[in-house]
Amino acid sequence: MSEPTKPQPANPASSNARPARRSSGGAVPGILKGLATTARTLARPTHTAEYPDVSPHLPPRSRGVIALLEENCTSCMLCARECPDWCIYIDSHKETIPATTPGGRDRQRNVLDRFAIDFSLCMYCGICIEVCPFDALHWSPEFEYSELDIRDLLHEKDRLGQWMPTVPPPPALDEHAAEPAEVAAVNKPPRTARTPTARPARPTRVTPAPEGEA
Amino acid sequence: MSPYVVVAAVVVVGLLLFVAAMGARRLLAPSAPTRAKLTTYESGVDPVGQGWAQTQVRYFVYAFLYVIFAVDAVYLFPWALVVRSSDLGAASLVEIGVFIGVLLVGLVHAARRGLLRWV
Amino acid sequence: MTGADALEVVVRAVAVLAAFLVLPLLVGQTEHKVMAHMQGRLGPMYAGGFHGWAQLVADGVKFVQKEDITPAAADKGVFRFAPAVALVPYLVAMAVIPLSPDVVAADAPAGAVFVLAVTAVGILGTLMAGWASANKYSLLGAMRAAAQLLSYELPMVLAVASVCLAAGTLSLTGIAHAWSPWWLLWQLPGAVVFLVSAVAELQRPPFDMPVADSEIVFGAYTEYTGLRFAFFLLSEYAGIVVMSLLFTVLYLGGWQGPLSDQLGWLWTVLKGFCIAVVVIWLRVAWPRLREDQLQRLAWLVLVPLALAQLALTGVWVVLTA
Amino acid sequence: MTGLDLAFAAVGVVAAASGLLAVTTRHVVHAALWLVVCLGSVAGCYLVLGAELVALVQVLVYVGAVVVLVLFALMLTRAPIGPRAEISTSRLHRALAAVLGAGVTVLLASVLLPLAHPVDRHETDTTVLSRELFGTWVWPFEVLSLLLLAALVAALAVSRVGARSGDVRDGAARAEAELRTARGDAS
Repeated sequence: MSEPTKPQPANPASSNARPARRSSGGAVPGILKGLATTARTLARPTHTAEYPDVSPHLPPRSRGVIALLEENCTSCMLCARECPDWCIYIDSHKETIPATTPGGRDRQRNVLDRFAIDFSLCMYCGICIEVCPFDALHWSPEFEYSELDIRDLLHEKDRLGQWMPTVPPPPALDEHAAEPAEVAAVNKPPRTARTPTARPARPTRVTPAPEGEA
Repeated sequence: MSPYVVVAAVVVVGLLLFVAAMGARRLLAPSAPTRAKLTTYESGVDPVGQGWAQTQVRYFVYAFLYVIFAVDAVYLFPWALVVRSSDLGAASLVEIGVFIGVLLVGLVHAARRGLLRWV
Repeated sequence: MTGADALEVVVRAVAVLAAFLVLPLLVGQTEHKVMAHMQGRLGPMYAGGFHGWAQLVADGVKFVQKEDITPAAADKGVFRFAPAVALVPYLVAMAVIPLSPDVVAADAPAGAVFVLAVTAVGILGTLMAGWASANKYSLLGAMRAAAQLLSYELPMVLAVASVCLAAGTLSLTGIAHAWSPWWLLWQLPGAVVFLVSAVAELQRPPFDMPVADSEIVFGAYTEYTGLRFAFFLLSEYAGIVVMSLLFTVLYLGGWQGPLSDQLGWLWTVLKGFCIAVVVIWLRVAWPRLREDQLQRLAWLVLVPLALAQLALTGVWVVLTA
Repeated sequence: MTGLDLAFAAVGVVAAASGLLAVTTRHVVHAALWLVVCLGSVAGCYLVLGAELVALVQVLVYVGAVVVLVLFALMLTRAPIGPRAEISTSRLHRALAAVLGAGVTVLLASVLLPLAHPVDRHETDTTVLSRELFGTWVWPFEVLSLLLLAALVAALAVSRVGARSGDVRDGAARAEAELRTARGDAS
C-alpha cells in the first residue's frame, strides 16, 4: 500500500483527529464526559426566562428606549446634529417674552414644536443622551414598543414624554468617589496667608477642577 | 391465519395513510406556485448546471462490501436454528467459521488496500 | 377467510397504525423536553396548555396547511412518492414487534430477519428523495445516507444474528422468551454494536452526516415542504420507536419483569422508552462525526466487534448445548 | 379459487407488470425503481408459497442491497432523467426485442400452462431448510464463500483506480482527456 499523501502534517484536512483526541484524554473519557455534562445540566434548573408571562429582570442601565423630558429641552439641536444616523427630528420657533420689568429688555426663547425619534433608524448608541447639556434625554428600560408597521416606529414628543416616568432615578454616587467639581469649589477652604507648606500643593489641587468640569 | 396477512394489511393501511394525508393536504394547503418558488434551492443563488452529477466512486466500494457481507450474514440466521442440535451443532460451527473466515480475508484485503480509509 | 378473520386483520392493522401515530409523537415530545433541559432550556411551553404537550400536534396541523412545492426540475412522480417509501417500512416493522406474548399484531416466525429486511427498504425512500429532487445538496445527502445505511446495516445484521444464535430462534417472541439476565453481560458487545448501528441507521446525531444542515442544508430533504417533509420527520421518529422496541425485545428481555403476566406490554414500552431517551441523549451530548470517521467506525470497529460477539456466542452455545 | 391463489395471482401480476415497466421505461433510474417493485413482489410470491426465509432474504439482499448497488452505479454514471438519444435503442431494435420477448413468453406459457394447477403450498419450515443447508449442501455453501471472496477482490481491483486517485486528480485527468479530444477534433 503506497502512501501518496506524504506531506500529511502540512494538510490539516487530511490528518487524523488523533492528536486532538489525545489532548482531551482519549475517546472514551471524552464520550463519557459529554454524557455527564448533559446529564448534569438536565438535573439543574433551567435558565429560560418565560418572557411574556414573567417580566424580565433588567439590569439598571439597560437601554430600552429614549425618553424626553420636554421642559428641559432648549431645542439646541445638539442631539440631532450628533446623531450618527440622523433619526432625531426637531422643529422649533422663537418666542418673544415681553420684559417683566418696565424698561427691561424683551427676551427670546426657543419653543419646541416637534421632537421625534425614528426608532426604526435609531441604533441605541446613546450619543444624544450623552451630548444633551440639559438632561432632556434619558435612557428608559421600557422595551415593549414594537409596531406592526415600521413607519409607526417614528415616535413624537408626547410619546417620548410618556416614557419619562419609567426612567429610573440616577444611581447614587459611590461613597468613595471624588466630590463633584462644583461642590469641591464651594467647599474649598478659604484662602489663607501664604504658608511655605501649602504652596507646592496648590497647583496640583487646582488642575483637577477643570478636568472634572469638562 | 398467517401473520403475513396482517403484514399485508398493514402495508395497505400505510399506503392509505399516505393517500389520506395527501388528500387532507390538498384540501387544506394553499397552492400558489411561482417561477422563483419552483427553482432548485441552492442557498439563494440561481442554480448552476444540473442537479444530477457524477459522484465519488468511494461510496461504491462500501455498497459492494455490504452486498458481499449481507449475502454472508443471511446464512447466519439459518445457522441459529441448527446450532443447538446434537448432530449438526459442532460441525456447523466449523462450517460457518470457515465461511466467515474466507470472507474476512476479503475485508482484511480491502483494509490493507486502504479502501476503508477515506483520505 | 371468514368475516371474523377479516375483521381481526383490520383491527390489528388499525391498532398498528394507532401505535404508529401516537408513539413517535411521544418520543418527539420527549426529545423536545429532554433536549431542552439538557441545554438548560424549557422547550415548548404553550401549545396545549400543560408544558406544551400538544406541540407536535400543532406542528402536524401546521404542516398540513403548508404549501407543497415540487421543484420544476424534479422528477415529479418519484419525488412525490418518496415519503411513503420512507414511512411505510417502519409502520410494517412496528407490526411484528411484540409488546408481550399476546400484544403483537403479526407474530412472524422469522420476525428478527423481517424487521431487518423491512427497515433496509427504508433506504430507498431517502435515495429516491435525494435523486428525484435534482438538487446537488440532496444528491450528496442521498449518497451519504445510502453509504451510511449500508455500512451500518451490516454490523446490525451481525448483532441480531448473534442474538438469534443465543436464543436458537428467529422469532422475536421466542427471543424474548429465551432471554435471561445473564445475556446483559454475554451479549453486551452485540448490544453496543446494535445501539450504535441503530442510531446511525436513523441518521441521528452524532451520525447525521447525511442531513448535516450546516454543510448540505438538509441532505435529501432539502427540497421538501409541508406534509411530505413532515412524513420524513415522522419516519425518523417512528424509526426511533422501532429501534428502541427492537433493542428492548432483543437485549432487555422485552416484557420480562415483575407481574409480566398482566403488565408485560407496559414493561416493553417502559424499557423501550428508556432506550429512546438514551438515543435522544446521544444527540445532545456528542458532536457530528465526519464522513470518513463514520465509515471507519463501521468497518474497522463495529464489524469486527460484531463478528467477535458472534464467535463468542457460537462457541458458547455449542459448548453448553 | 382460494385466497392463496388470489394472493399469488396479485403479486405475480405486480411482478410481471413492474418487470415489463423496468425494461420498457426510458428513464434509467425509473427502471431501477421498477426493478425494486419487481423484486419485492417476487419476494411476495415466495411468501405466498410458504418459503418465509427465502422471501425475507430476497428483500434484505436484493431490495435492500443489490438495488442500492444498482442505484449507486446509476449515480456514478450521468443518470440522465429524460430520454436520451445516445442510450435509446432504435425503433427496429425495439420491434425486434418485442417480437423476441413475445415469442419467449408464448413458448414458456405453452410449456408451463398445461402444468399449472392451484397453488401447491409447501410450508417450508426454516429449521428443515437450515438442516439441509448445513448438512447435505455444506460443500456448495463453503464454495459460495470462495465465490464471494473472488467477487469482492475482483470488484475492489476494478474500483481501485477510482478510489485511489483523489477527486482533484481525477477531475484534472478528465479535463485533460477532454482537452485532448477537443484538440484532436480541431486538428
